[in-house]
Amino acid sequence: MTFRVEIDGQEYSLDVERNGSHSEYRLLGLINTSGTASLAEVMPGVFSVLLENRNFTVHLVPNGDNVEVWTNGQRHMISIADTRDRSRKNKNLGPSGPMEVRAQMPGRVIKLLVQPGEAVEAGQGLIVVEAMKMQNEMKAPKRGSISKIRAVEGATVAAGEPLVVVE
Amino acid sequence: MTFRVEIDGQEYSLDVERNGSHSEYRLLGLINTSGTASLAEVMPGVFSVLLENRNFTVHLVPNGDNVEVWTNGQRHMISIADTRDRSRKNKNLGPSGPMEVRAQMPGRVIKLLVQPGEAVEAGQGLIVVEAMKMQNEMKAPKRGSISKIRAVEGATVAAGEPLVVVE
Amino acid sequence: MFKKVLVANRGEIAIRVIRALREMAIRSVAVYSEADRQALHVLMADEAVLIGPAPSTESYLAGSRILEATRETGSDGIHPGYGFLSENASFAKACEESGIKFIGPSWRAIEQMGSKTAARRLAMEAGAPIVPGTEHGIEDFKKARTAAAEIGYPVLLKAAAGGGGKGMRRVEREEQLEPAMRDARSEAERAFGSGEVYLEKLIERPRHIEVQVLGDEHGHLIHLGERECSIQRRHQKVVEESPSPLVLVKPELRENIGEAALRIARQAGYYNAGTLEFLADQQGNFYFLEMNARLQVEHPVTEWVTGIDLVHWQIRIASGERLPLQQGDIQWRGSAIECRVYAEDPDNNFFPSPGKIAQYVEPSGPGVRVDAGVYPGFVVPIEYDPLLAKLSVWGETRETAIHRMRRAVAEFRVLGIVTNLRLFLELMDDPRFVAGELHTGFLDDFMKRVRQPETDRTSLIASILAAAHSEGARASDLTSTTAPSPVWRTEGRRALLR
Amino acid sequence: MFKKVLVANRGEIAIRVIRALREMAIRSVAVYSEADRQALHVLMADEAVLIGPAPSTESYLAGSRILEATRETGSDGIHPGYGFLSENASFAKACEESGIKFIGPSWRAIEQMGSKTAARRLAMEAGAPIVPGTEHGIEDFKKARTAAAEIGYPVLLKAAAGGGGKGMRRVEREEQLEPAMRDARSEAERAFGSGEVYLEKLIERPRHIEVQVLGDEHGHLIHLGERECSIQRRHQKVVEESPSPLVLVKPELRENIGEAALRIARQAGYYNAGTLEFLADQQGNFYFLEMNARLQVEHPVTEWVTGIDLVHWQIRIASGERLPLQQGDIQWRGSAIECRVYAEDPDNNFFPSPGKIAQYVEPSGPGVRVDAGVYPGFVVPIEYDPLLAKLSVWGETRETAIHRMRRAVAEFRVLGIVTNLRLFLELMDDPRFVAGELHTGFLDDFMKRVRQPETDRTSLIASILAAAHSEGARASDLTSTTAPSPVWRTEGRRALLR
Repeated sequence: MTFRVEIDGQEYSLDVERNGSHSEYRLLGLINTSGTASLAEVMPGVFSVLLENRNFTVHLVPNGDNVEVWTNGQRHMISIADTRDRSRKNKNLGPSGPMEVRAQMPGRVIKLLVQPGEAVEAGQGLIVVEAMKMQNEMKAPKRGSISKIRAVEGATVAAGEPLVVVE
Repeated sequence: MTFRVEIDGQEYSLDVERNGSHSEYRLLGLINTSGTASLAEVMPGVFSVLLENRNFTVHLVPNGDNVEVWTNGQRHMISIADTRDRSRKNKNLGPSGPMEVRAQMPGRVIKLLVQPGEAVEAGQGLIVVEAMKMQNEMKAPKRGSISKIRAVEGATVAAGEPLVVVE
Repeated sequence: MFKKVLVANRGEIAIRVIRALREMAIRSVAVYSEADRQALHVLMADEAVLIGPAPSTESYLAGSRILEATRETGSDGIHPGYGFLSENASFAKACEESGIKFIGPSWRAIEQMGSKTAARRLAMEAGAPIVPGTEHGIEDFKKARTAAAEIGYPVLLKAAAGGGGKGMRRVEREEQLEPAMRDARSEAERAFGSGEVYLEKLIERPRHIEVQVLGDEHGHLIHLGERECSIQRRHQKVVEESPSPLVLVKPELRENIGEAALRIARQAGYYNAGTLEFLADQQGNFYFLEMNARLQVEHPVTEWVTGIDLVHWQIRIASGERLPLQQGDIQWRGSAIECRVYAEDPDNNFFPSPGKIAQYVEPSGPGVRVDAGVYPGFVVPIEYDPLLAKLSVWGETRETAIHRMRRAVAEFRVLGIVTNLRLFLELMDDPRFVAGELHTGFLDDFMKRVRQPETDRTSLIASILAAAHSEGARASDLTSTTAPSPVWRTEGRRALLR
Repeated sequence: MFKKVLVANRGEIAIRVIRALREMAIRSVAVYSEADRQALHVLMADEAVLIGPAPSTESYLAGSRILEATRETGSDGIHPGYGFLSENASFAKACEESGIKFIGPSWRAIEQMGSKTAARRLAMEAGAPIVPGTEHGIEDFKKARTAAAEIGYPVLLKAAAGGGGKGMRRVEREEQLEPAMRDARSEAERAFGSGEVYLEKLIERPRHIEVQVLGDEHGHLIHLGERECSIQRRHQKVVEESPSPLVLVKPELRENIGEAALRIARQAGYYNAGTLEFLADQQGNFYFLEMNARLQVEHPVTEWVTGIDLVHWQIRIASGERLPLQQGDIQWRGSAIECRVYAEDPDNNFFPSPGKIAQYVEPSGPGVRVDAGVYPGFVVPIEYDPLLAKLSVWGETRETAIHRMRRAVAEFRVLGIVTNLRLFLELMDDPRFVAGELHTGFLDDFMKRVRQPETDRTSLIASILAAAHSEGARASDLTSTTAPSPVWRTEGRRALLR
């Protein structure tokens, strides 16, 4: 079985042959290596991985299209796909086009500081989100005008949710 | 919604009207009562139940056709059904018919002490099951002959699994 | 003794109190807001009462609603925990007037300690050292200038009515005084509704050291030694320990600061558990700052080293018992450290990270204690404090405690939301932390100099394999695709991949 | 100090040792059988090596395979835990010969203590009291009769080569001696391959009290006080505590029994951690029984009260360090109790209950320690010991410790398999246990007199509602069936439903 893996922005190709609880693997990319591993899913989302004799417990938590992977207290973002859908990638909206301002943390919208159509300067406060007694004022990423406000005062938002579009 | 409930061998009829997180209930049986409860499933199989202000955490674990219910460190066996399938009940095989000898604990069959067709006395050892360094010799429940041996030496068995039939 | 006690709090401290009540065969009543129906303190109490909507002002701060719940459940006492109503003198007074015992100090002591200037005055009367400064708020700039010259620069301007760094300004030279005072007053006015500010000598690289006191309602008062809480971020404590590393090198400090704390607490007629906060300089001179008239978040480290259960004694004292322990009975053993596990992202400006806890495993084993307010599957609400759990450890020596903390942090798994746990791994490895060279600016300095540990090459491979295993199990219909075209960047092993 | 240590065990004790190694920055290597790929000790270690199939004889008892794994991983030490190879003198010797340090006593001391009669002889030479009896195994019935008359009836026949009650017979009168001896010899022969038996005075309602000793390899040896382990079932300890309740009423017992233990251990040239077991009568007379030349299951209660980490010291001593602690440095604080959580069904003849753990929540908070070998979702294998976890608590007094144990047991949830947890709830409520009136027959008596607590009516209603809620969610297509015909037995409330 072959996978295309992107971890922390680095792309790899992974070949795995499973043989009972043992897997033969071949990894190509920034790290080129091959070997034998023993893998077991000990709880849903929790994997025990033995590489030679070295022992790792790996936790997987789905996070949007990606998977958060925790090993040794470190977090990595992984996405895995087969070769056919490589096209699916986050397009970065350039500073010349419309820019979305997204929530940096989950919370509640406590104040909208702008109106649709209003002209704003780069760095101007647009919206205030509060969570756990901490307030976060989201600022305009560039000079322009407010083309869309998706947020509603009093509503809760998830981290990464688009709030305002500056055009 | 109406349920037919059997708990620890006692039968009840339960009427529940849910209203958000609150439920109006009416219980008929050995206990006749009605009231309001707040219920929430806080983890899969774990329920928080507030009866008036009294607080219970109830754990449900499926166990065959029934559900094991743990509350306050006590275990109850519950089965719940609607009125139509009351017929499904464990028929007790009388001492005159064939009797199954079932495993009293999960374990491994380490020795068969009888052969098919062999005549046995009540109390005679039939089969030895071992688990966690403890051996359990299963005995004949009555005088008769061995009509069937379902167990295989070296195989693991679950608690309650039929091992031998004495006829 | 009490029959039933209502716990007017939520999160880990409510659970701490419920556990103590259970250990004393007293029934416990939890209160909860609409956001907290599934909170752990509700699940653990014997009874639970809904007191209002999610905002604290309408639930955990709604004193009259809580008093009503107390009567409704027939409770004969209220434990306020920390925060919320714990230092609200009028609530404590309302309890007294309703014939319900408030488990804590008298409302008069709370009131007296509620004003920093009043507390400073009390300390002076008791002959305890305070940071040189003006006793009262100062309105007039000229008076401030005279006072500052007397104290000696650098000085600190502080708000009389509040804390948390609001209304605080550092003044290095006289010409900075007037604008700083204007700023501080207007900030204090906005934050606390009072623009009263006062002047204090600024102590360089100060240590935050506090003393736990415990007294009964019959006039007997002892101290349980100090805690050092210098590891702070934005005036929020993050790591606390006992003994203070400064006491380990200057053992006489414990008795001196303990005596000073007792003098102040006696002067206030204080009873039940309370904490006196001091600033200490690196030479071991210390100055009284303020008193917290309640149980402190970091009380477990004192419990570890003294073997005294503070919450049990709070309850026994409130029921009228005499405290049989004499000062000479208190013996300190080993070292304890506490880390506060917050739902906040150290990689993203410490933004809060509420949400659903997907996986949750607490550390255990020798010398480890967890006081948590969460469980696997719990959705941490956005409305309240980000404190998820307190992890405390004990060791025969400070060195062992540090190693044990490292071990325990590595075992602690909180996934689905982001926590500050990994920070503690790095902190326990920091040579300056290990050397005990603490001061209140330590954590800010540390955050600047700490680097994320390099990713271990093998651990990266393990991560990739686990993710592929999971993906393979999920999409096993995807079986054996053709080998991919070799378009991958194969730059070879780089230095960061050990 | 060691660089890497292989832990030749499984379950909670392997995890206990791995935690200590991590706290000392030593790499840990787990070994596992084919049945244990997903066991917790494998998940927690830095490295893990498969050593063989499920049966212990082919894995955890396969000394040569384990030595091979030690070489393969480059480990410089082996910690044997308890059980398995821990008291196998020839394995310890093989380690020495391979240049791998065995973390424990010398193989000579293990060998010497392996025979009960040799150990008794040693104790006599050291001038320590032993249960009056024959020093050597006796073959001849006439000699046995003379010896029994000298000792005085009732007497006990015991196997020289083993324990666990096998080959043991109580003899009340002379005429019972001959048949009892015949039975005992043949049972001992079958169980241990040796029919050697000896005679001992039978002590009525004896207490099992043992002493922890700790010594370095340079001749320095101290004791860490006693543990009482009288709560046993079929000679398996179930509950242990320190101090012994007998020491609480007779404080001089600790020093006397501790001194006796040290004399014996010194006579054997013993080093590292070890335990000397004694029988004590209700008056406080005590008699040496045998020595366990290893770490004891119940070591946590000693760690709680003395603050000494036994596993850390085992490792430091094995690395050649001198033990700096003097006898006078050891101070005892409060009371600790341990309960062994077994996968066995107290309602079904204590049959083992292996299988999948569906739900698992450990207790936590002040004064609670859990040493567990399992986790939620783990399938407890049928091949090994039923010990799932050890729950130990500490309190300022024995009373507090008992209350805390009750609280902690109630928090401990192990579902899907059956455990003996509820027994501890009942035991902690038992007036005789609370009074400390212990003896080795206590638990058998207790099981006869204890009654299952009555089912609380409200709790039954809550159970029914939760089950219906779950069923309703599952089968919501079943909606609103017609009301059932009133065929239910409505006998009204019965007394058992409070």
